[in-house]
Amino acid sequence: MEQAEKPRISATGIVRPAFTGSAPQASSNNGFDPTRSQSLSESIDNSELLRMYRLMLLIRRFEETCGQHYSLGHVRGFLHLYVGQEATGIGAITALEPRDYIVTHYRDHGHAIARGIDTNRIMAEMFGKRTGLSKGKGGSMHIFDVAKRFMGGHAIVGAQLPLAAGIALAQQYMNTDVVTMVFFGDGATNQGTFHETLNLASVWQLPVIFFMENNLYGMGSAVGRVRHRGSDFSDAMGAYDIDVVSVDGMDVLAVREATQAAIDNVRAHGSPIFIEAKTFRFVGHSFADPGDQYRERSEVDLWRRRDPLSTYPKQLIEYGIATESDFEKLSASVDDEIAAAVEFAINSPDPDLSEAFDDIYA
Amino acid sequence: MEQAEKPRISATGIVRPAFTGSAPQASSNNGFDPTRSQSLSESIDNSELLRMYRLMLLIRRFEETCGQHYSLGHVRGFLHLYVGQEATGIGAITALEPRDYIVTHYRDHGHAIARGIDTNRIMAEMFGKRTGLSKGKGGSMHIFDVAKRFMGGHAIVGAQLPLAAGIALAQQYMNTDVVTMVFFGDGATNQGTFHETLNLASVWQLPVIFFMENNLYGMGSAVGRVRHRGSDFSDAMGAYDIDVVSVDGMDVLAVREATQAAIDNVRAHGSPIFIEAKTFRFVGHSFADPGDQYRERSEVDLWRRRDPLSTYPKQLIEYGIATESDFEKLSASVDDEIAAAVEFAINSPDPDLSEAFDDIYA
Amino acid sequence: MPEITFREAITQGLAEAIESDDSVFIMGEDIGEYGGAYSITKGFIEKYGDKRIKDTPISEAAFVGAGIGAASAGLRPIVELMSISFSLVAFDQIVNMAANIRYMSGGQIKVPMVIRAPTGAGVQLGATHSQSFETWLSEVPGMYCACPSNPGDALGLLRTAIKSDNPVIFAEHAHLYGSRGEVPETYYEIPLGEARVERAGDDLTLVSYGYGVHILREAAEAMSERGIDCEVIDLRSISPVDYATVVASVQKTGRAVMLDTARRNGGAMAEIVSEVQERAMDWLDGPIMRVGSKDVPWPYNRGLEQDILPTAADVVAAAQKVIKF
Amino acid sequence: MPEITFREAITQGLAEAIESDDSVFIMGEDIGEYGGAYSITKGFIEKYGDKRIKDTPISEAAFVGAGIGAASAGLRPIVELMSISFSLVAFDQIVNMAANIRYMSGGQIKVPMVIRAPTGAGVQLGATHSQSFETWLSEVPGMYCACPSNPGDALGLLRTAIKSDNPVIFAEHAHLYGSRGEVPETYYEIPLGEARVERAGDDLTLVSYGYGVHILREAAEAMSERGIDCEVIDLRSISPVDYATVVASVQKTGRAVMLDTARRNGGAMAEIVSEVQERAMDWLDGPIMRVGSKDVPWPYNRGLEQDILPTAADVVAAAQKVIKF
Ligand SMILES: Cc1ncc(C[n+]2csc(CCOP(=O)(O)OP(=O)(O)O)c2C)c(N)n1
Ligand SMILES: Cc1ncc(C[n+]2csc(CCOP(=O)(O)OP(=O)(O)O)c2C)c(N)n1
Ligand SMILES: [Mg+2]
Ligand SMILES: [Mg+2]
Repeated sequence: MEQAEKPRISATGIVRPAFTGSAPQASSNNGFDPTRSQSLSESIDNSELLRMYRLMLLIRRFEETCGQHYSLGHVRGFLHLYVGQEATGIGAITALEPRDYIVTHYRDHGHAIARGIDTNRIMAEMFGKRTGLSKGKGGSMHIFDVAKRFMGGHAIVGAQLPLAAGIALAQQYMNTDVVTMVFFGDGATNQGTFHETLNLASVWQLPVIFFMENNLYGMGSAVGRVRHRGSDFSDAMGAYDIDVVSVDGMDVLAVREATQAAIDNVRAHGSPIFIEAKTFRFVGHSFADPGDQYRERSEVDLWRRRDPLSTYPKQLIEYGIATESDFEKLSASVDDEIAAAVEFAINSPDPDLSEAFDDIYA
Repeated sequence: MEQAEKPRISATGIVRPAFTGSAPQASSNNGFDPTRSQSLSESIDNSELLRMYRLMLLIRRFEETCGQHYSLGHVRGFLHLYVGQEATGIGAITALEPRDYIVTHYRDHGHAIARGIDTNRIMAEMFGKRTGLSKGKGGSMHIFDVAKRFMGGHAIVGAQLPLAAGIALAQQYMNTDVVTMVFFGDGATNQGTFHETLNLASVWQLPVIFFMENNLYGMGSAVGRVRHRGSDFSDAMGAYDIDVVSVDGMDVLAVREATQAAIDNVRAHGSPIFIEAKTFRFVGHSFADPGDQYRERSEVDLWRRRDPLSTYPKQLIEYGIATESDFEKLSASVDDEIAAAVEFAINSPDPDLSEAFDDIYA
Repeated sequence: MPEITFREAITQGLAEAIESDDSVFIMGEDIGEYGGAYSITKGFIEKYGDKRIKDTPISEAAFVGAGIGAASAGLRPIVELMSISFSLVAFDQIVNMAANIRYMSGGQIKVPMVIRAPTGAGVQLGATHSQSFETWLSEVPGMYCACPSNPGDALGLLRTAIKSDNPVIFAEHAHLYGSRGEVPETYYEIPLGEARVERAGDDLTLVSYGYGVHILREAAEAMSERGIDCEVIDLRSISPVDYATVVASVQKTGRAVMLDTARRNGGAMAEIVSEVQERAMDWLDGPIMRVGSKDVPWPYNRGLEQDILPTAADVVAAAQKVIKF
Repeated sequence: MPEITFREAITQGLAEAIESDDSVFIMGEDIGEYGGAYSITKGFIEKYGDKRIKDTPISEAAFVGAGIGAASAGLRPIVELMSISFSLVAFDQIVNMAANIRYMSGGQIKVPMVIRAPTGAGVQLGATHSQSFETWLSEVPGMYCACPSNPGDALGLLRTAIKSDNPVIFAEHAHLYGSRGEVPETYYEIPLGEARVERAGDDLTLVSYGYGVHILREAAEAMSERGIDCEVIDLRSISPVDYATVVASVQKTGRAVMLDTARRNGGAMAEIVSEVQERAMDWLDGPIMRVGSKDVPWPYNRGLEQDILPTAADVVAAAQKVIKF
């Protein structure tokens, strides 16, 4: 059978043992692996390692800023923050080529920033301004930048999965080596579209990476309450004969390397891969949710101790890749970029009322 | 973990190795197992063994008769015949208690007859008569007999699965030991409701048996063309931690024993089980389909050679449970029953036009 | 009479049912530990336990279908959809199963199930999250659809819906949850299909349901200042529709404006206007005007969304087309 | 002009598209090896290969969604649903995704996709398999909906639909597949939103689409024998609706009967009647009458089903209410 020959991603060896279980292991080394060679990563050069950190910080500050402006009433609707999950999005998306496609759900700012989309235009969209990526019509849950092959931003749980399969189908049809990566959460695995899409991707052997950000909760529902196997997805792909890669979503390098291997594999063989990154959102599901009634403070604290924004810079220093003063400069430049984005958004005009009637038909 | 304690159905030992692969093994003994004791079955007495045969024959003749009356225009709409799958339905349904529930799809006459539903009223429904089970409003695809806990007959692929989960939920809620058995085909496993329902049944540990009649084709689609693993469902329940029982659907006793073990297990432990019976429809998908353009004549012939209506009676004779003359009597009584059913249907009145407006609201 | 909020009225109706009938249970996404996306069932799981209050996976098709199954087996499920916008992923179960199964079984099965869902636009949730699919569901035979406009009606209609042996879509406009109103202390029910004359008048008939009734009240006041005496009819349910009340009013006034907060194109009023013009043409002094949200997907931007939504001014403008003032 | 069947017209339109545009492909259940449930694509997979002709699993939500994705990535998928009744399991993808994604992206994405599906009742398929959901889909902004009544229109509209950069629902009444009609040999297209006057007349306007047009023609003949000169309008698409043509006709005749083969309650004509009475009230000599299937689920029994379906006699009877003859 065809898939017998297909090299197993799990056999590529570079995927470190997955971080499993709902709470971090005490033993967790936060990605710092002394057995490694002197360089923090064989495959990623220092400037890229630093760029990844800057993007993580950019997401964190962007999200915090959105929260502030939500309270001020500048940002409205549903606002789902990515705080805590930065290592996952950055590790996954920085491994993609510009020609690759990304599809995601409503918790999408982090992915958009990781893709290098103009923060001014993302922020302007948050503010509902005409200069926003969707001219103010999409909002927080619908970030699109087709020029960057960032195909949204979708608010119905699981609805983005068939879309991604179709984009991958188009690549197969046009015989490109383009990879499509689709993000979704643990809760989305409850939806019928999850199963239908995985079946379609496997039977048609579509070049798509199913990237699950398992932050252990779907809104207020712990994954163990909506799934008999809880957060163990190791057997979840049995029906589809799709490889499962499980990775520590708080370890940006682990995510980057696991994703890179998966991307290479999909590009070479065209068949789908399922990646599960265990991560955690430090904040509520959306800005409306304090996020404390359905999970223990202690659990949140445990995860906060593995905040990639404190663990990763430590690594960078340990390996002599950056100094405190580098970080200060970085931090300042990020603050400047966010401040500029907010100013851009605030100074941008609202769409003209007539524009409500545009962009309905091509 | 709870399911660790739960005895595995596969560990009950009485489930014989599954018959796998899309074509019958040459070695297949058609259920005749010399290593068995003198009696054909330890658990089933001879009168029941004979009753099972009569029901199989009743289904076969009923279906053939429906076909004839379809050609005559007495039976209309879509007509999906059960010819070839009799051993599966009889083996599965005769193992149930009267208090147990059955839910099925549009290929439902066989299941209804196996349940012991009045053939007069089934046939009258086929003819669309007022005396039919659904007063002529349901037709072939919608056989219901609530008194017999036979809850339909559903025509949207996969739509019956959530219904069955809900009936099982009600049993759990009311604390009964009632088992709900839901039938569906290999093609139905492509639907989102299949996944959603299995997830729901597993996380809520509902007392339901998911009975897949894998006849290797969904309409014109070979299971291998719509599912990467083809007709191998052994890993299909990994995501749900539900036991898979695979059984030779052409061997009525194998089906009966495997199902009995599953029923006992579900009744005792309340958790769901997935049974896959490999079987084959000798005829087209529906009466509109000659059934020959998408499968080789040779494949059909191979399966016809395992026709339970020729293999099972052989066993009954080998074990001295019945004689040729018994079969002649049986055959005559079945013919009489079918003839009576047709006569009942023909002589029954059509519903009054005013009845179209009844049974919409309770 | 005590004043309570619309939210409290729904909560009370649910609590009553749980406490008075063992066969009633509630299921939906995050209605338990989370307390409900709109806090309708806050504290329920602690009080009534997880047998009666079931948190579900994000599987609308499966748990709506499970509700149908449980109902057909003798229970009385109340299913909460986090938003009626999400009903689409369960549309086959609602439209093809819940509404048809009784008919297909020749009356053997009944489905005493309520599907509750917040509905409506106006809080910048965008195109997929601001829909009002109760207008479609109200057209399906075999189901009913209630759309209360105030706490008193919400409680009375919810009691009826839960006691009904038929599937009932219970659409709660999200704008109303915080609104207050008087609720009788003595037990009462409000039958489905019985409109309420919110305000009597002789010059012009205004018809709506749910949140739309509040817009009509405002419009009626504005017009009364200009000497136009409006009759405001609150349908309370859009399936069945109380045509007797609407037609009688139109025969009296000779003029009507009908309002959907949903999209005007394909809103519930399309059917009602067509029906009423057919039944009351001889009494009409002008066309029956329809007002509703403009025919575009829901935009995020506040200004655009507000401009899409119908207002009292839109109702007055429509009225002006059939009656000079 | 050569006479071909409706089925042959659809087949021709699909074959043309496959042959002339590499970005066009067709996917659906059993359209390949099986040749299509209604044999529309018989022989296609042998001729065009399984890259252009894709058999899908029974996963309507996934392959409709995949069509949206493929379209947004530059292809022009034609998706076949075995029946529009099955669209419900994909309703979220069709309504929330296909129709909204362009708007939500501020115009960055276009979805050049056609969803073809047989529609309509009348062959005893029962409650779940006899539906006409194009009436709902026609109300969704961001999509179009074509409903041809004859081979010539089917081919012209299908060409337009496939070339459109927007999602188009292409509803084919199953009764029509075998019907014959003339089809011009020279290439032509028929724009969406352009009604066709099937027959000119001065006394009464009759409006329908799809199979309904054949019922109207029969009714018009019956009435002409009684001296009533009917104008029969074939909408050809119910989104967009050609109101100019309909309103002009009603202004001329002063009377109208509008027909859905779908259920009258909530049929496409509810919206159209409401709109036309508003635009043309001053010209109306009586109510606009609606005819459609009766408001019950679809029964299996032939007698009941036939009684539910609208007939030419029903149209004549409705006409008689607005015009004495
Ligand atoms: C079909 C549907 N049902 C329910 C919702 C409401 N909802 C939005 S996000 C969400 C939780 C999703 O959780 P998960 O997939 O784990 O993603 P996360 O938010 O944790 O990133 C729910 C229930 C929805 N948007 N769509
Ligand atoms: C949602 C939906 N899609 C398509 C169909 C048309 N259809 C009816 S039966 C069938 C094949 C089902 O195959 P399977 O589940 O294997 O059952 P079998 O007919 O082989 O017993 C199809 C495609 C349908 N009824 N519902
Ligand atoms: Mg989650
Ligand atoms: Mg099958």
